Amino acid sequence: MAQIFHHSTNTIARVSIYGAVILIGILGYAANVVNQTSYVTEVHNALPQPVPFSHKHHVAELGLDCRYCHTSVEVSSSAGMPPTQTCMTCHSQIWTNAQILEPVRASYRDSTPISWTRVNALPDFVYFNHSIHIAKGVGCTTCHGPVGEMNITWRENTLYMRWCLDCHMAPQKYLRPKSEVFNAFYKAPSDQETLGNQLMIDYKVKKLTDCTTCHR
Amino acid sequence: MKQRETIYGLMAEFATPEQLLEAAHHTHEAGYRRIDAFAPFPIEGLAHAVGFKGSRLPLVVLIAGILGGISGFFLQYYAAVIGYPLNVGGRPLNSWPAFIPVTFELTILFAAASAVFGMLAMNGLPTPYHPVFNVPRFALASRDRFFLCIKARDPMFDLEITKNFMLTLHPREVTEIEP
Amino acid sequence: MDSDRNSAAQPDVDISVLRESASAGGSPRHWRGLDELADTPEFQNFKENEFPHGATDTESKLDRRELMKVMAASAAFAGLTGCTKLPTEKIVPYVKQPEQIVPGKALFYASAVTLSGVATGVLVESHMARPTKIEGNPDHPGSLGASDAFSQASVLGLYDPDRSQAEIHDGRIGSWAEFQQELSSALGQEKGSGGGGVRLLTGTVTSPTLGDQIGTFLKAYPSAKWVQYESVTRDNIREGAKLAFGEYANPVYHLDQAEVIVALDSDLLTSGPGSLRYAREFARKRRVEDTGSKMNRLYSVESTPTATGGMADHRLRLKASEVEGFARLLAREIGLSAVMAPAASPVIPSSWIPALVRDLKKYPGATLIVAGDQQPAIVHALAHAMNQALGNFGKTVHFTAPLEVAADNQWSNIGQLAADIRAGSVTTLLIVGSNPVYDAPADLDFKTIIPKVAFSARLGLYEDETSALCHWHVPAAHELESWGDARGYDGTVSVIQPLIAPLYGGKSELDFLAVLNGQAKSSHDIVQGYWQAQRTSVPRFDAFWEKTLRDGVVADSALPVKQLMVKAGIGSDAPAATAQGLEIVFRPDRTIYDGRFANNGWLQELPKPLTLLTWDSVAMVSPKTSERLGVKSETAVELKYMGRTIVAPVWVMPGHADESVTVFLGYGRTKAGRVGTSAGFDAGWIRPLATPWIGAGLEVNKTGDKWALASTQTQSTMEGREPIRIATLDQYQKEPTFAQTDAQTNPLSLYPEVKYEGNAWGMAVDLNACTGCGGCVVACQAENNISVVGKKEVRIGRHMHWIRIDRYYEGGVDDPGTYHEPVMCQHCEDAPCEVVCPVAATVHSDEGLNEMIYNRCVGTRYCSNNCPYKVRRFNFYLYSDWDTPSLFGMRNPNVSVRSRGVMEKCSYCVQRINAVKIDAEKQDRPIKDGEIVTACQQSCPSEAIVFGNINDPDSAVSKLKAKNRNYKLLEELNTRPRTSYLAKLRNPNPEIEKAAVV
Amino acid sequence: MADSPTNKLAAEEIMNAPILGPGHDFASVTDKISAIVLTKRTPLWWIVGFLISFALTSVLMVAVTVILVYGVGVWGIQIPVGWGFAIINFVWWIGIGHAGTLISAILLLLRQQWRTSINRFAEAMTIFAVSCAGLFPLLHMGRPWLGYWLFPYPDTMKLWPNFRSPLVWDAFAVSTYATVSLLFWFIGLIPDFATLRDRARNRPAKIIYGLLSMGWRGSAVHWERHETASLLLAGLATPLVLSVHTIVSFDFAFGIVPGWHATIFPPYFVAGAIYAGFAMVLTLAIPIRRVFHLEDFITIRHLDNMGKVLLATGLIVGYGYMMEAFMAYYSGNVYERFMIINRMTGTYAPLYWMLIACNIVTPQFLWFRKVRAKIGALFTIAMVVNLGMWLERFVIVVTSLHRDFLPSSWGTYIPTRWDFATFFGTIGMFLLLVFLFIRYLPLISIFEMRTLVASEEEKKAANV
Repeated sequence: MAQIFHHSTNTIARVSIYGAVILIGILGYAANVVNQTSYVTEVHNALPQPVPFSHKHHVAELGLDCRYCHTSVEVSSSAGMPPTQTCMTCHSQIWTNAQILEPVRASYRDSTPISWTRVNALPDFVYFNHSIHIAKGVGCTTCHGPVGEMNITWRENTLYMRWCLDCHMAPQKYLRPKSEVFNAFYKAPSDQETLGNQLMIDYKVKKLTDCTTCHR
Repeated sequence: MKQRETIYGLMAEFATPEQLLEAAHHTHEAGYRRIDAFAPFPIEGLAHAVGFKGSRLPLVVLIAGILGGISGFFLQYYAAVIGYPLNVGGRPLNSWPAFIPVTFELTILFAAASAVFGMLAMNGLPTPYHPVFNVPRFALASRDRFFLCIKARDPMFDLEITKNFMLTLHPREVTEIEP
Repeated sequence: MDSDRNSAAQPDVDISVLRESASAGGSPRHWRGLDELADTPEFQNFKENEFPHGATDTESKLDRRELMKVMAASAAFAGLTGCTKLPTEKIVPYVKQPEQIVPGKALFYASAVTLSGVATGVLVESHMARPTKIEGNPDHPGSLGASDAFSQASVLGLYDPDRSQAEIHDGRIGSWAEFQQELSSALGQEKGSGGGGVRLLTGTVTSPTLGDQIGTFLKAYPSAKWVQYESVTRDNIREGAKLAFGEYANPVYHLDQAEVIVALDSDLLTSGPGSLRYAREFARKRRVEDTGSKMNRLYSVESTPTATGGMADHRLRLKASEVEGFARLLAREIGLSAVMAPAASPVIPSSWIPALVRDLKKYPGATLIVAGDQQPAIVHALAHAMNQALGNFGKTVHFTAPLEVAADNQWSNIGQLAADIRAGSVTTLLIVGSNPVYDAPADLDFKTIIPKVAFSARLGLYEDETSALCHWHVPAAHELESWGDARGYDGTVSVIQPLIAPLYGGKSELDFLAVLNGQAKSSHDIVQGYWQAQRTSVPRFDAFWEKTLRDGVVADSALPVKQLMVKAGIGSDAPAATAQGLEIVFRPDRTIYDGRFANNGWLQELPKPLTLLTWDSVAMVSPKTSERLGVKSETAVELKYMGRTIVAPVWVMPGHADESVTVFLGYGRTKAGRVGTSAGFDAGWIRPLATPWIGAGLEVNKTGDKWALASTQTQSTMEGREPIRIATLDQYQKEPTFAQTDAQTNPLSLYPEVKYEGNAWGMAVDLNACTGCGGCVVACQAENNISVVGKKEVRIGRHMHWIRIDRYYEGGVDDPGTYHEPVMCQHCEDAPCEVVCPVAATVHSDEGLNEMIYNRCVGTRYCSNNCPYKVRRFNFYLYSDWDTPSLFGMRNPNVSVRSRGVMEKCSYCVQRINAVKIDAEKQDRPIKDGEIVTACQQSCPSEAIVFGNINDPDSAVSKLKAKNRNYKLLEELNTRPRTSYLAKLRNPNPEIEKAAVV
Repeated sequence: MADSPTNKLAAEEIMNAPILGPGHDFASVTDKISAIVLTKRTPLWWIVGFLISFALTSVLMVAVTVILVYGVGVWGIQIPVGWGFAIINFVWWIGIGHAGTLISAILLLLRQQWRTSINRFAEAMTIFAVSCAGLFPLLHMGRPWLGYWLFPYPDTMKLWPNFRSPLVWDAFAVSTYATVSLLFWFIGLIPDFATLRDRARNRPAKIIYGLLSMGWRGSAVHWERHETASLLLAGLATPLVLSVHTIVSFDFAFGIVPGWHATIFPPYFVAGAIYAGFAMVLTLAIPIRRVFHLEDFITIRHLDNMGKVLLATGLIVGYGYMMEAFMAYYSGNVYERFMIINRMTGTYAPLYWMLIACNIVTPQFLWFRKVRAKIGALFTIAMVVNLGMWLERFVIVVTSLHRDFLPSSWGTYIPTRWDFATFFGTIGMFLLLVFLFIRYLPLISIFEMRTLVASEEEKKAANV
């Protein structure tokens, strides 16, 4: 009987078998890596806005409090986006003819709202409430990142459920004194654990992992 | 000495399993160690005759099975008790009776897979190319012919002597195997 | 665009800040809703929208769901990457934010919704100036915080994309300005004759302001005529009073004072003005705290089974036409000897009337006899006479001046109007609201006569049958869009304030009248102006006005009590001969009323009390009669009455009077909209002017066809199981724990007890109180964004209601006892549904809620199979409407809108629980009992549903659960439900009960 | 039929009837079986059959598309009957998928040589049936594209499947079963692939079979390990087979629904599975035997044995039905009692009695050797049992659900055309695979037939 295959096919056959196994492993790993890139998670993507509003300028340099614009953050589920009016309180006096502020003035003039691009978006089936987080000592920057350093705002965290649970399962890792909640430059102390545990007692913070805490 | 590199070994063909078995025994007794027998179906005792000491496959399968079982249970235990403990219908977190089926299935899965792939690996398959296929009539090894092969690598191998030895086994014919 | 709308709705907003509720958290959807409303072109033109209420049949639904391909594919793809990328969303903040509007916080406004002109006070929940939910107004005497299905569903009515959106002039789009022009010229020609040819046709008007406006108009045109017309007319009540007292009067009942109540073919507990209050007072008199408690006793004499009849301790089946005879016999027994006995006495168990009268006499001044709206005037007069004789005046019933601005006999007036038009003496016909072409008596034939009028204009919500025949159609503003006022059942005036600027630029009735009167004032100013003139005495009017709007009622505006005496010799004239032949009874439909709600998907799909039918009207007959006629339920028959015929499906109704057929108005609309058009048959077609309610000589012929009906419950008997546990009061007193079983008293479980620290939510339902009215069903639907699925889907058992009202019969099929049981998710502690879910999409919370997480559900339906209460609902198709922008505005932003292929169920209104919890946490205080109110509980007029923390022994719910009547549904299954029921008690009159047994 | 030869067959004849026709040697069996595969021209009946099953398969494709696009609402399922044809078919197919592994595994362990000629296509049948079954759990989901959530993997939600749910057990059991059966089948095929490689005349065939055979050369040592592996697999597959249908029965037994919640379910389902499986093996074996003239390999003795297995398992299933009824009566549980009465007299009563007729009455004919020897009769009975087993699943799934605890929520399930499309579609897919199999793979294990020849010769030698 004549050989059907060339000598090399032995090697090829084995290589291809082991190769396949290894390849699957690599692909799995790759997928995992890709899923963590900002392409998928959209983290650290500074999104284009109608007006290039700089939190860095307003917060870090001018020292505005978060609540000056996001007025309802302490009382409502939504932190609130400032109406054009709020911008105009200052910008009717300063930078009155800066070109980049034209959209703001236009909006105020012919009362058409500015439509900003949402940076920190949650799916519609997630119900997040700002006020209660504020009330329990979760700082703005804990989730929104170093807003004071953002020229154009980006999303600091994935906002995946896994990420939410990281804190909901162990709040002590992130809590800060209520006095520091709005401090955009707060640095967690070295003994965060002890502080956190103390705050959990003081603020009656529970580990909320019930599904209906966020989904209804 | 030269011909050793030029050939893989010698192949003797037999008509019946009995002949092959007998031949194999003789060859082994004659002191040949690097020998192999080929048959269209498993023949009782043939492997032993060519000096096979029995397989370690069962052990591999046992270990794989145990691994599958343990990992299966702890996968479930982790998910239900550590990863995200949830009150499901008032049942205890570690509802171990409910974890038995999956544990069992994974035991079987691991064991079965190891059995198959273990067998292939130990047999060194796949080997699409093999010198014995150079023997013209070897195609019949999967029909109704029985072959005995003494490899050139065998320390006792010498083309002439071995060929003569093989002819003493009353084969239908003895052929040299191209490498 | 939204900011515009808010500023438009400005006037009310600054007051209503005081109404701002603690409830509601915002959500992405809520922003999204706004922005989509603002940006989509569809918002301008709803006409192009997809069918909104999902009420097409399955096949045609299939065709419009191509997008699911894409959705499925993309979802699958997204799944592969392990996470779904969100679409880039826009945030559209205000330009100038109204200071009382806080994004993500609901505001509550006090207003009122009217039915046939009579107001029920409501609080309207509003998210970002979008009214989303109606609640009862606790400060309103007619509501006391409860609300009925009609008012609940008015939200959907507001957002209905089928509402007319433009002035139509002879079939072409016209304009408001153009209309005003033509109108003034038309009226100009009438000036000379003093408006002799002018007719103003409206529904019943109780609104003082509107009345005042009409008065002004009639002053300007002295010989013009104003006609009020309702097809569901209350003429009988008015005429009854006139017969008894010689003047129109409005009876107001006090069931909280009544120990014995006799309902003469009356459904006072679930329909008619004040029914919400009556139901509550009635239920309170039946609260059984312990074996020592007393219960009132209700006797009901009726032909068509009603919810009230279902609540009765004694129910007597009589043909509607025989009720008069019964009333006469009763009157005589009571001692009104002047009353003439009926020629042919109806068949009544001999012991009945004497026993009843003995019962009545036992409680002088604490009894009540009520005649039904459909009963002739004489029955009402007799009822008044009897109440007077029993000394009930001023105690269980008092009278006021009529609610109507101008009380009148509407049916003779509409007849007159038709005659005038025929005679050609009508040249200008102005129709405000009413739809005579559909609902006026068929023999008046408005369809053909309206075109005879030289100038006809119609103000209406829909471009319906009448609009189509008028020269002008003007889109009306919805009640939630307009200013106005109206009287409640006792005359109390509520001011109606707009929650939102007219979505389709509609005009309110006041706007319309303002044009007739040539006024330039806004409707807001007109209402305010009227009341300023009325309340000259109040020191600071603006303060008064502010308070009025906040409370929703005008202080001390209830009509004063009238001292009236029944004229002597009531009923002494010869009684009307009981009609011969098969009797026909006309009734307003229980969910779509006279047809005005025909296009409201919620009401169409709301199972009608007792029959639990949806999407259809039927011809009801008793089992006996059905056998005689050889018909079954769903047999299509031809009804022939007064020379007119109509084809209708038969429904065999246990407890219906024999030889009598009840048909329901409101269906068979030809131009109602995509939901209502051609649903059911039009009973009005065989309803002549002569016999608005009760007639005789009906012929029934089989057509040989079948008419498929969609009822949500096909099995009516309890099959030896005891979902509802029933006893009489004295049985209960003998054996107080009759409802409790071994399984309840010593439960066993294989599983270690789960401890629930902190709050543990639970619910108790008092079956003694539930009237089965169905208000809770719609309330739940509105609160939880529950979709409507359509007749075909309901028919195969795919309705989506989270709370259903089971109805069981007990006893003979001819005259069984009727029992209601609201069943929602029981939130079992050892929930069978949770264990079997492969992806843990339904699990328990730390507070014992059975959570259902839609976005985790893969839709195996295993949980539903394993749910012994079958309270889980599955989205077999994409039932929720994701296509109609107008409906986005309606949805509750705090509840996910479910998608195709996921399970859903009652959540105990977890969004409300969370809202309250968050507030309590922020204020660092415990949650007060009664602070969390579920939607069903809130709407329930008879306070049958109580929700709260069962870990707190002092909570209302714990107290109820501690009662010995408390039992759990299917407790032998050991599912340990958090919802429990209080056994139903009857309070029969021993004399009659014995007689029945013998 | 009186004059038909089988009639004259006496008991002993059948008992001692050979499991291999006379006059066969290694060469003949090898050539005969491999000829079926290697012959050039495709027979007409094959093409016709293939096209028919292909048409049916495309019906399935359409149905699947419709379901994915519009949702499971196109089926008749509703509340309370949340499961319909999908689950019925799933259980039916899984049941059919039991005979194969059972025959190859258990009969191998029991050293039943008569299995040799039927185990190969029994195994093939198993794999095809399981792949049909596997479709349904996926299709019946409301959101099939999320089906992978049933398997554990580290997701962005930090969530895991609920391992308490029988559906998760199902997912594991069925996928394990499919994998193991496939492996078992494959290692059995390796030596035969070698045979085909060596017999094939045209190069493509040589290459394809060559690759599939992995260069098998029949070395003694290889045979040794091969046998060990097969034996181990048989040992593993046996409990696996039993576990799979036990777990499928848990889908019901773990529910509280009257008619589901019964401890007898696991044994009764397993028996039912073997019952259905053997019925299907017969359904396939009889025609194949005819068209390929394999009477020498699949002898009257084989059919007789399978007939007996059918009878035995049929009796077990019958016992199961009786126990259901008895327990319902004996428990005194109002729901259970109502359930059984409803089955016998309710909306779906005709189906129940049909099922009794098919599964209990019909197989009783198998008591008679003559019947077992009559090919036609055997085939008919097999078909009847196939139907009966489907009806059994219908009765269990639908009649139990449509009348459960609260009368208020009772309903009726009426299958739609899409229900039937998915059912018959999978039958098409099954046949399609069978046709491909018998055309391109050796439908009888050649090397095991050779072994059989050898042992037969030994027997002869011994007798002489």
